[in-house]
Parts: sequence; C-alpha cells; structure tokens
Amino acid sequence: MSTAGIIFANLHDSNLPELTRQRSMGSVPFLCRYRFIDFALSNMVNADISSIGILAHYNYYSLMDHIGSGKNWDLARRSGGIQILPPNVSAYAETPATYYNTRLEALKYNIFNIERIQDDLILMCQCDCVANFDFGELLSEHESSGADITIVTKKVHLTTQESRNHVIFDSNSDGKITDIHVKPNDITGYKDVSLNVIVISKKLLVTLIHDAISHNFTSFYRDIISRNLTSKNIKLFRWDGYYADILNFEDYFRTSMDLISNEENRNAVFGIRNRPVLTKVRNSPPTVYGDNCKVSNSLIADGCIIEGKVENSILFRGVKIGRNACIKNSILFQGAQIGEHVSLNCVVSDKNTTIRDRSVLSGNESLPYYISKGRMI
Amino acid sequence: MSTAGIIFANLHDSNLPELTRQRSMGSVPFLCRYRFIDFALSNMVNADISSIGILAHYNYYSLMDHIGSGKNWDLARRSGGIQILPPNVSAYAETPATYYNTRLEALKYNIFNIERIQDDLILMCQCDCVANFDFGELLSEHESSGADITIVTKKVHLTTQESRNHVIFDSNSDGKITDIHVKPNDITGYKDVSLNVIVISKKLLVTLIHDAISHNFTSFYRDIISRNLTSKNIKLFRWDGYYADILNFEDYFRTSMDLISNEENRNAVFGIRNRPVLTKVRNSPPTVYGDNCKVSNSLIADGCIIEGKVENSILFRGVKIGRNACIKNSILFQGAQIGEHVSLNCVVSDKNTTIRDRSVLSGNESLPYYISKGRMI
Amino acid sequence: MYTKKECVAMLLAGGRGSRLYKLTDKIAKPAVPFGGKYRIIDFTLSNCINSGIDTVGVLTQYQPMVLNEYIGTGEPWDLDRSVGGARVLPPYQGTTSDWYKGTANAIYQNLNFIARYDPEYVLILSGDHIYKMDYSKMLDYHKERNADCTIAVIDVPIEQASRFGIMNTYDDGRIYEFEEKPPNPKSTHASMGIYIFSKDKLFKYLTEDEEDPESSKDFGKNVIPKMLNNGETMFAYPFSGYWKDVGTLESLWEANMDLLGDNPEFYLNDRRWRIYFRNYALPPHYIGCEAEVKNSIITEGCNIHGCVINSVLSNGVVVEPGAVVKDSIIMANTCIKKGAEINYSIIDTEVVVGENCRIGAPRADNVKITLVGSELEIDPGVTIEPGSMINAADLASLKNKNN
Amino acid sequence: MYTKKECVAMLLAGGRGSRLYKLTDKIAKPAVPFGGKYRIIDFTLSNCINSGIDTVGVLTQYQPMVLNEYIGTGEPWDLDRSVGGARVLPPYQGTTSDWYKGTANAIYQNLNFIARYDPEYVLILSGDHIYKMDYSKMLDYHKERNADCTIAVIDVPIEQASRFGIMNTYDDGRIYEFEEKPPNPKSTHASMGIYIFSKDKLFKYLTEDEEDPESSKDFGKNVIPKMLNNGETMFAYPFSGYWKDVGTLESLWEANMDLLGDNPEFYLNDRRWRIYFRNYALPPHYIGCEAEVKNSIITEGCNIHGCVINSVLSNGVVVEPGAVVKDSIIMANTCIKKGAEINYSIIDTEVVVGENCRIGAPRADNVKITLVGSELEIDPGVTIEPGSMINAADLASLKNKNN
Repeated sequence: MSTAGIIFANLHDSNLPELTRQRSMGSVPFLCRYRFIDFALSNMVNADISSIGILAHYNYYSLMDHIGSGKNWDLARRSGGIQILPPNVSAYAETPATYYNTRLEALKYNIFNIERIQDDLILMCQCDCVANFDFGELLSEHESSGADITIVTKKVHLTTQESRNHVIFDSNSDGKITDIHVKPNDITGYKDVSLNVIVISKKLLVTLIHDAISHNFTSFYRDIISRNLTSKNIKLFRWDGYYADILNFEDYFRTSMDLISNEENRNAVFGIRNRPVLTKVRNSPPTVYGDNCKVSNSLIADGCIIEGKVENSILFRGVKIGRNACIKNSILFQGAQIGEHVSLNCVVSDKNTTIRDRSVLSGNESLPYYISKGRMI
Repeated sequence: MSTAGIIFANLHDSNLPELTRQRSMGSVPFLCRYRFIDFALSNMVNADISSIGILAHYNYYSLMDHIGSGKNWDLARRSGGIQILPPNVSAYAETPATYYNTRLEALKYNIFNIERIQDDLILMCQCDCVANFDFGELLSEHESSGADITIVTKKVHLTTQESRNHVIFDSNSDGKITDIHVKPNDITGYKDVSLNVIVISKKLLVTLIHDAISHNFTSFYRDIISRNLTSKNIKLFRWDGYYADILNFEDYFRTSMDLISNEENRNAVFGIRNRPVLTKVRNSPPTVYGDNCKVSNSLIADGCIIEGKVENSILFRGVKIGRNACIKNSILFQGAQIGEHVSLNCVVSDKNTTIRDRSVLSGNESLPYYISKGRMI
Repeated sequence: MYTKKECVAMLLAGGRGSRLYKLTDKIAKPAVPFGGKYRIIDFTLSNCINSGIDTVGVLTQYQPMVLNEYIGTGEPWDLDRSVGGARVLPPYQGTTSDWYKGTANAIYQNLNFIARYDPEYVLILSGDHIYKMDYSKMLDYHKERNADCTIAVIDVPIEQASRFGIMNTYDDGRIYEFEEKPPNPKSTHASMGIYIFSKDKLFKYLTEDEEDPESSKDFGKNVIPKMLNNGETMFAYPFSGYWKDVGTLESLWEANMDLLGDNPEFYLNDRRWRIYFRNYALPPHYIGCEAEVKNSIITEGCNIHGCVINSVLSNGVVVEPGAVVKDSIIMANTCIKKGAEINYSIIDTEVVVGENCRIGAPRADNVKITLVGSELEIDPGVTIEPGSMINAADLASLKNKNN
Repeated sequence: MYTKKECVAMLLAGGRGSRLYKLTDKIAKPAVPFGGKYRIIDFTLSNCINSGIDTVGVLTQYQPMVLNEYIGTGEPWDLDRSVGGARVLPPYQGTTSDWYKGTANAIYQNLNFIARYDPEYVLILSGDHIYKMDYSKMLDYHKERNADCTIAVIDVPIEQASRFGIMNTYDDGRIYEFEEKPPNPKSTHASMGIYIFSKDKLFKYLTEDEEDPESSKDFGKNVIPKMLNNGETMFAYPFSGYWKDVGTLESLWEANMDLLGDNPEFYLNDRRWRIYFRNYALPPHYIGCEAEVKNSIITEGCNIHGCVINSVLSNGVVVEPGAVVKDSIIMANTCIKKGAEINYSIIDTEVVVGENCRIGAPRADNVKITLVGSELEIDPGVTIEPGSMINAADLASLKNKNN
C-alpha cells in the first residue's frame, strides 16, 4: 500500500521560544548542518514515502527556504514530492481564522488538501524530536497487524513531573491500546509514551476529520483517539531505538552535547547505512584548521576557519574562531565570527552573531547563554 | 547591470471577481493553456531576468501549484530563480496585518525581502494584462537614458469614462514625465497611460520604501511618483506593441475572442521567435477529433476529445465535447465535460464543469454566462 | 551515499532500426516520433516510472545526440533523481571497452553502472515497442517463482509465430526450450525482448559470454540458450494487451492509426497509466474557418486551414487552405502548402510540401506507403509516386529528372 | 523551442592524464578529486556559470562513467537548464563519427551540438586546471577587438617558457606567431589552452582541418597555426592570477597545499566567486579528544582521532588514535588505522591503511612523493617506500616479496 506523509512543522514551537522567534520548530538548526524537519523528512524518504505535505501555519519563510524544490530529499517530483502548505489567506471576509494550534485543528484546516491525497495510508509526525526511525518496519507492522490506527510509543520511566508532558497509553498483550492519559498529573513508572508518530488509512482519517469538524473537536488524542478506543483497533508500535525529545531549550542543549560525546547515540542517528539523514546541501568549502588551533571532542561543519581552541562544542557552517579564542561546551550557529582571545562557555549563538575580541561569556548547562540572531557583542 | 523582477500577483483581483474567487489574478487561466502570470514571467525570462519574486498575499495556492519549482521557466536555480512570497504569518501578536492592498503596501510589507536583492535594477509589473513586452529594450533604454525611474506607457485615445481607470502622464519631448493624473475624471484624447511596468534601481527603491514607511504613504503613484517628479528623473518608455488590459470580465472575454480571430494580434503575443510565452507543461495527450466533429475558428488545447461542433471558441485542456453538441463563442476551462446535443453561446465555464445532455445555455458578449468551478448543469 | 535499489532497468536504445529507412538517417529508432507528441522510447520510460522503477540506464550507440538531448535530465518522466534516475550510457574508452558488440555486450560493458545500485534484479528492456506494461507485476512473478530469469511473452497467431523467438514452456510457465524464428513453431509464446534477471546470474552469464570468442554477445542467440542448457530456472511471464513492434514503416503507420477512433485500439488518455514525454510550451493549436478535421489527432502549435482526415499531426504542423492530408502521419513543424494533397504517407519533421504537390496515392490494397525524409523542401507542383522513400539526394535526382 | 545562446562553452574532458599514474586508472583526469571536496573539473564548470555561460558541452572519452555520473543533471553548478546547461558529449556512431581523434576533431564531431544554440562565439576549455577566471571579460575583450580567435595567456618565468605553447604578440596583444614548446622562447606569454572563436571561423577551420589528411586534428598543432598563417585576427588575452596545471602528482600535491595557511595561495572561501561541486548530506566531521589537527583541511564525514598536519582530507576519512598523517592528501572514505604513519603521500579513495603501516618518508629534498591507488587494503605493519606507486597488482607482489 502506498503511503503519504504529513509533517506538522509548527507543533510545540512554544517549547523553544528562543529558537522559534523567527522560524518554525521544523527549521530550528541542529547539530552543525541539520534542521529538525530533516529527521522527519529523511525518515519518510528512507521508507519510500514520496508524497509529503508539510503543514506550516506561521514563521514558514525559513522552512520554505530550507525545503526549496525538495531536490535534496530527491522529492522534486512532477507528481507527489514535497508540498509546503501555508495558510491559504483568502480575500473574502467570510473565511477567517488562519491560525490553528493543535494537530487536529491543522488537519481540519487542511481537510481539502488531505482529501486530495491519492495514497492508501497516511503517516503523520512532527518536528520536535531527534530519531532515525525505521518507518518501513512501522508501516509493514501496521499492515500486518490489521490495526485501524498505529501509534509509535517508547517505554520510558516517568516521574510525576515528566508525565505532565506526555500522552501515555495502557495496552493489552496484543499491543492494542486500552486506555489513554493525556498529560496526566499522577502517573509514574515505566510507561508507553506517545512519540506522536501515527499511521492511519487515508479514508479513516478523512472520516475522523469530518467528524471532528461537525462536532467541533480540537484535540486528536482527547477527542479522537480516546473516543474510538473501543470502536476502532488502535495499536501501539514500541520503538526501542534512540529517541530524543526536545521539550525545552535545556533539552536542546543537552541532546546536542550528548551527540558530541556519545558515539553510540550519534551512530544510531547518523550511522545507519540504509537510512541516511538528508538535508539541504550547500556549497561550503571544507573547514580550514590553522597552525595554532587546538580542537577536541567537537562536531564541526564545513566552511569554518579555526585558529583558536574548541572543546566539546558544535560549530555550524562558516564559523570563524580567532586566535587564542577558547570555545567550550558551546553551540555556534552558521556564520558566527568569534574574535581573538574570546572565551565562551555554555553559549548558544544564533545565526550570524559576532563576538568581539576578548569578550568572556559563560552560561550554565541548565540555562545556556543565548545570543539572538545577528547580535554583535 | 543585473536586474531582479518583482511581480504583484494579486493587484486588481477585484476587477475579475468571477475568476478570482479562489485564485489570484496571476493564476487566472487564459487562452487554452496559460495563466496571466505567464506573460509577466516570460517577459522577464526572455530579458534574462533570472531572479524573480512574486508578491502574493491571498489565494496563492493555485499560484504555488502553477509555478512549482520554476522549472518551466528554467528558473529552478540554486541562486535566484522564482520565489513566491506569501504573507509570513508570525506567531507573535505584535506583528499583525498580513493583508495589504496596494502596490506600495505590498512593497512595504516585503521590504525585508527587497533589501536582500543583490541585483542593481528592479523591474516591477503585475498580472492583469496580455502582452509580449521586450523588457530587454526597456532595460537598455533605462540605462542609457540615465533615468532614476522608467515607467512603461502606451499612447491611447481615452474617453472620460476610460480615463477613470488609468494613471495618465504628461511628458516633455525628452520623455521626462512632467505631471501625473491618477484616475482622473476629466481627461480625454490621446494620452500616455501607465502600463504599470516600472524600472528603478534597487537602492532608490529601498530608500523610497523606507520613506513611505516612515511617512505612512500608501500609493506608489500618488505618494511616491508625484512627490518626486521634480527631484528625480522619471521617464516614460512608450510601448507601441500589442497590449490588452483586463479591467473586467467583459475585457477578459473580448480579449480572448479577439485573439482567436485576429491572427496578427495572436502572433504579436505568441509568434515572436526569441520571446516565447512559457507556461507550465503538462502531460496531456494530443487532441482527438472524432468522425462527426466540425470545428472552425477555434483555439484548442491538448487532451480534448471533440465529437460535436465548435465555433469561435476556446477549449482548455481535457475538454470533452459530446456528439451533436454545438459550442459557439465560448470559453471552456480545463476538464469541461459537455454532453450530447448541448448548445452553448457566449459561455465561460470555470474548471471541471459538467453540462448535461441537451442543455441550452446562452449569454451575451457584454455579459457572458459564467459557470463556476466544478458546477454541474 | 546510500544508493541501493531493488531493481535497475537497462534500456537498449542503440539500434538504428534500418527498416524505418530515411526516418532513422539522423536518429536512432527509439527517438522516432510517434502519436503526435511522443517518441517511441517514451512508452518504455513511462512504463518504468509507472512500475516504480526509478533507475534506468539507457544504452545508446547509433546517432545518440537527439536521444541524449531528449532524455536530458530525465525530468519529464520524473526520472531526475539524485540517486538513480535516467542515465544515458554511451560506449566508452577504457582498458577493455569499445563500441557495443551486441545486446549482451552492451549490458556487460555497463555492469559497473548496475553494480553501483547493488540491485537484486535487473530488468532488460528495449526502446522499440509501443505498449503499456506494469513491470512490477512481472517482478512479483519472478520473485514468487524464485526464478533466475523471467522472459515476458505474448501470444501471437500461430501463422506469424515463425517470425519471433518462441518460448516453449511447461504448464507452470517454466521454459524448457527457446527457438529463434522456428520454421515449425511448437507454441505461440513470442518473446517480447523483456527480461528480468536475478543480478548474480546475469553477472555470471554475461562475464562468461564475454569470454566466449564464439559468442555473438546477444541475449536471444547466446545468453538465454546457454542458461537454458545449464538448467537455470527460467519462466515465461504471459502478457496480454496492446504490444506493437514499430520496426517497419507499415507497422509504425498502423500503430499511429491505432490511436484514432471512438474506441482506439491503444488508448493514450489513460489517467492510471500516463505516458510521459518531453514537451515545450507551444501555443494552442488553431483550427481555421475553412478547415475540415475528421478522425484525426492534432496537437500544440498546429495551424489547420485545410482538410485533415484519418491522420496524426505532430506539433507545429501547418496545413494551408485547400491542402488535403489523408491517412497520413505528419511530423513536427512540417508545412503543407496550399492545394497540396497527401495520401497514405509519412512526412518527417521540418518538411515544406510546396503548393499543389501530390504525395502518395489514396490508400488501397496494392498501394505502398510513401515516405518523405526530414528537412526537405519540395517544390510546388511536384508529384511523388506512392511507395517512394525520399531524402535530399532523391529529391535532387527527382528534380533533375523532371527538368 | 527558442534555443539561441550568445556563447557556448565546449569543455575537453576526455584526457586520461597519464602522468597522474594510478590516480587515473579508473577515472579521467578532470574527475580526479581535489581540495577535500572538489574534482578538478569543478573549477572550470564554476568559472562558466560564474561568467554567465550556461551552456557547456563536456566532451568525454576516456573512462567517462564517473564524470558522467558526477555531472549528472548539472544541478550542483546551476547547469540543469531546459535549454543549454551542462551536457556530456561522448563520441558516437553515426555516418561519419568515431572516437575523438584530437581536440579539434572532438569539437568537429560536435558541431551540430554547437549549431543548435546558434551562438556568435564558442569558448573552448579544458578540464585540467585549477583557477578562477571570468570568461565574460575575455569575451568582452574578444568582442571589442573584433577578433576571430582570442587565446588566454599567462606569463610564466622565462626559464620555464620552453615547456609551454608560447604566443608572440605585438604591443596591442595581436598574435603574430605561435611556437609550441620553443627551445628559445621569444616571450613569456604561455597559452592556457582557453580559446574563444567567432563561430563562423571555428566552423570553417574545423571543417577544413577535418578534411586535411596530414592534420593531427589538434588546436595547438594544426588549427591555430593555420589561422595565423591565413592572417586571421588573433589576440592574446592576458590573465594574471592563480593558474595551475595539475598534470603531475607533484603539481597536484602542490596545488592542494596551496589551499592551506592563513593566506592561502588559492582561496576557496570566496563569496564572489564560488566554486560549486556535487556533494551529499554527510554528517559533520568529528575531532576526537586525543586528536591533533594543524594547518589542514578537513571536511564532512571525517572522524579524526589521530594527528593530522599539513594535510588535505576528503570526506569520510577516518584517522584512528595514534595514527599520523603529515604533508599528505587523503581521498574520500580512506581509513588510516591505529599507529599508521603517512608522510608526503597521496592516498586514493576507499583505501584501508592497516595498523602501524609506514607509507612514504618525511618530506625532504630528495624524497619522492608516494601514491597508493584506490580500494586497496594494506595489511598491518607493511612499509611502502617513498616514491612508490601502488595499485592492486603491486600490492600483491609486495606481499609475495615480504612473505
């Protein structure tokens, strides 16, 4: 059965206010050269999903720029391919509300586009996680299990605090979901939490969205999944590979740092031979290391010029580190210009920042020092 | 000097309310296979303008679909190419107003994008006309004349009635514009009316837009051109080739009918060897003529199946004309299914309409009978 | 780069197709125009993409320029991929390579192209036929039977069977014998020249065949018989549906005519199996006030003022007032001047047929088809006899004779 | 289709470059990797697009597969155009064609490709050099002087001039004499092998040259001297800037090293003149805790745990802990195992250098460069003497000798 993909590019932007001021969650830069949407897109492309709609309702310029024609994911197709669906502002007063917030509202708003999908199945996911999923296995499991809906989960140990961020499922021994707890207050222990990856037939999804429109439902989990637990066969698919949730800025920083040092995790995302992580390719020249540089335990993109010291850090494209500068535990986005004798620790600098000679900036691992786009310090 | 293009896709949509309910002026279908924006785009591409921004503020889905990656205009480029700029809805309450109405408001809203243009000159035009302009000649004239701004005009004979639709210029013998009349009430005779094609340096445009922002100007002609008539060298470039303005539905119909019968005008648009009109290419098979068809004086796209009579008409892609049907003076958009023994006269049917057997529909040349998208009669 | 593909198609497009005479003076047979907008190779390429096969090596040799330019990036067929897609593979100079010596040698010389995609299966196709076929079903058939090689066959009338390569099979479809053009055919399963090989077997047999100095390096003559001899598992995959080898002028003409009528034998307007082709944005075609068009196919850029009956016209054809085109194929940008009359003919591209010319004769049992080669300018009033094949040299001698 | 272009570039990319020895066993010289991410041909292709020339015929002959695949649709260089763009032009079989016999014959065989774009000017390039040049300025120079042919020249030291084709000119740049490798050079204007011809002259002289049985069909040896003899207007266009023929291992090594340092001789990170290349989305490179990297170039997909000094590493290179790479070029996906030491060497792609191997010797006046060919696996502890050129056969004999 053929499968189409739907990616929610803006869901949970509010988790990362620092980085999503002028971009969608999907276009938040990550790990030298990626954007979060690359994981969702690559996972789909690697499972031969070649028709993908990206629902984006605000801040989508950077996303449009990143995706372009879809060439980099081999999805610049005459039929299918990647389509970004911004809100279609209408000239007519009677069509209001271009804003939506939840997954279900996004689906309702785009019902016209979803109805036009010609594939049998739909796989939906979002952009706030780092994982190299095997969607191919998920799809064959969905088909062979006869489920109406399959939801990917991960079994994790939850504290009361953490459970408030998650959708939690109970299931029977067949993997059929028997109960659902949306952001509960009081659940602890090893539980299946939703990774927000959902497989459903196109036909059923269209029916459910129309139902949601006529009943004015707003939450996919609360209004659709929980109401259909008995009438539909809703199964879970437990993922036991690497998975990192980005729930806030601290998560973003911690996940980045972990992927520098932890080669096993890095390989679980980037080292799987038949499931590469694809992204926009650029024309940067290779990185040039100077005579007096000292680099250790760092991930470095192309196009950098390094003349100082870099340790436990991530340098994006085109970063320049001046002589005698010392960069530790920091993440420098594209184009950062770091002067001489600068000292940075636990800093996250957004695109095209400039740090003048001899500046000393230091944040903390639980609250990195954030420098916004284009700032000069 | 390198030139970038700016196309206003939505200006004057209100002139054609029938056809712009769900599309922008730029994506209104015209003459079997074109959309209005094809003329603006092709004129630019034929003058080697390879970086084009399309400002679209509502109803842009059909436009995005038509343009795609820009491949059909050979503008799927790594740098430059075509960019559609929908309003960038922001998540933040402090950035409101995604609607704009005038040319100048559109420019103000997109000042950030215009500032990023790397070309020296900017050529602006819109989508409510049919013409095969020689923009190459316009650009070299602009450069050699030393003008700050060059505006394309056409010398036409105006009645009082007509002058209310136009911007009219007075000029001296050098072609320098000396006065401007925006939609005047009382001007008649042979006058230079603006064709809304404007050449200006990027630097000057940016300055003028910033000035307009700080003064809260809203009209390009009234607030910018007329205020700068003495301080800047504003010239006109008189176009004497074919040009058809589409000011209302009657114009749309009349221009279409004229281009069927008037071979000279048709060649002035489509028959210029080094300035082809480019559009999205499709995979339609050729048109099949049946044993009993009778076709005369008609323009016919590919993918049609014709078994009835067609006279003075325009058939878009995939139209089917049943046996013994008789189509006269009509324009049938893509996918029209015309039953047997149907009789149509002065009808314009939008996409994918169905006319059942034996229907008789007849409009008038001054008010064609319009059938909206997807209707079945 | 991860480049693995399950199945790679190799399309043999090198043939001249000399029985198409002057149509293939300057282009290879797969590049010959067909049906108003297509070229013969479009059908095979479209079959590939519609079957989910997105890696197609196109092996060219004879006059590849037009084909090379036509295929270009592969974009019209959605075959412009960063991994795979359509790739033109000309012969090349290397330590061991040379002009392709036969179908098997052509594939052999490109084994490194195939190896790059590490496929389980290789589909061998030719670019010479008009048909719609879902290769993925044939691949399923091949996989289900664990075959080493599967050959597509079509039933032909027994009286024609001796013109084909015939597969003799057991009831389960397994092939026990292959006979090339047998005088006394035992079955009617004609090979369509479409093979699926399991990759390792293909590599083994092609390498062996290459080393065999006696071999003529041909699939039908050498590789298939050798595999049968060695007892490899070979199945015939039965295909039914429209399939036409357009190797002669008559069959090319017939296949074009099969597109006409209310219920055409071969249906192009099929939304579930689109035939893709490279096209450009030409203006819509115009049918003038005096024109008469019946049972014909007309496409973009044409300007019809005369009479067109039972004919197929390519883009940009002009038929002037009073001209008559009947039972004919007119290729791109040809102009038929006033009063000219064309019957049962194929006129190649960019020809000017002068005023009041007579080309061919009305179609009848003993009348042969007439061919006018490309880029000729035929003077007003010239008559070209039915059955003629005209190119520039012929035209010159015709002129001398008439003078 | 409207296809006119003012200037079409023809890029001669067929040469083997045999002085690069085992680097060009499987690829043509223009496809040889350079500077960590590039191939030699990238510089010429990028020069074309940066100069506004969007139609480039790439003439291949020797081992074209890699080049063919590398150029692909031309997209990385923005040369995937519906009219023009980058087009690979292999030799083909036709009525008159055959393997390319010389540079002039190669262009001659593709005159119909050029004619399609009806250009006023034809730019002839080779894909063998590392340089940045704005051909549009040279074209302006050609146009201003109404020249029939303009040849780009660069000043070389007089003592080296006898290794080049030398243009002797009047003060206004007009060429009066061309000497191929003159023993006593009269000037220092060496031809860069870059020609602009006005189209009609090119067609005329190539056609004549083709008919001359004495001619070796070469621009430098035949066409240019003939044009000079006939008194055509020929100018030398002076170019100054970095220009390097990377035709030997030493010059290839030097050109790579020219990328290093604070003020590199050849600057890649130039935003006004980008060098485009085909690349894929590899992960960022990782520098480990124990690594030492100095004065080097490193790119995507590398994993560096050892010591890298004065070296250029291509994508996917692994340097294990304790390994040392010094004054060397390591090409894509090569792995240097623990404790191995590499000095003044070029290691081709996909090589595995076993633990504690010693390759080459520290760079010194009398030490020659060492080359290890692609896809070799060198056993642990093996020593490869400086100046060796190793491919699979050599490696086997080396193994036997050591046993």
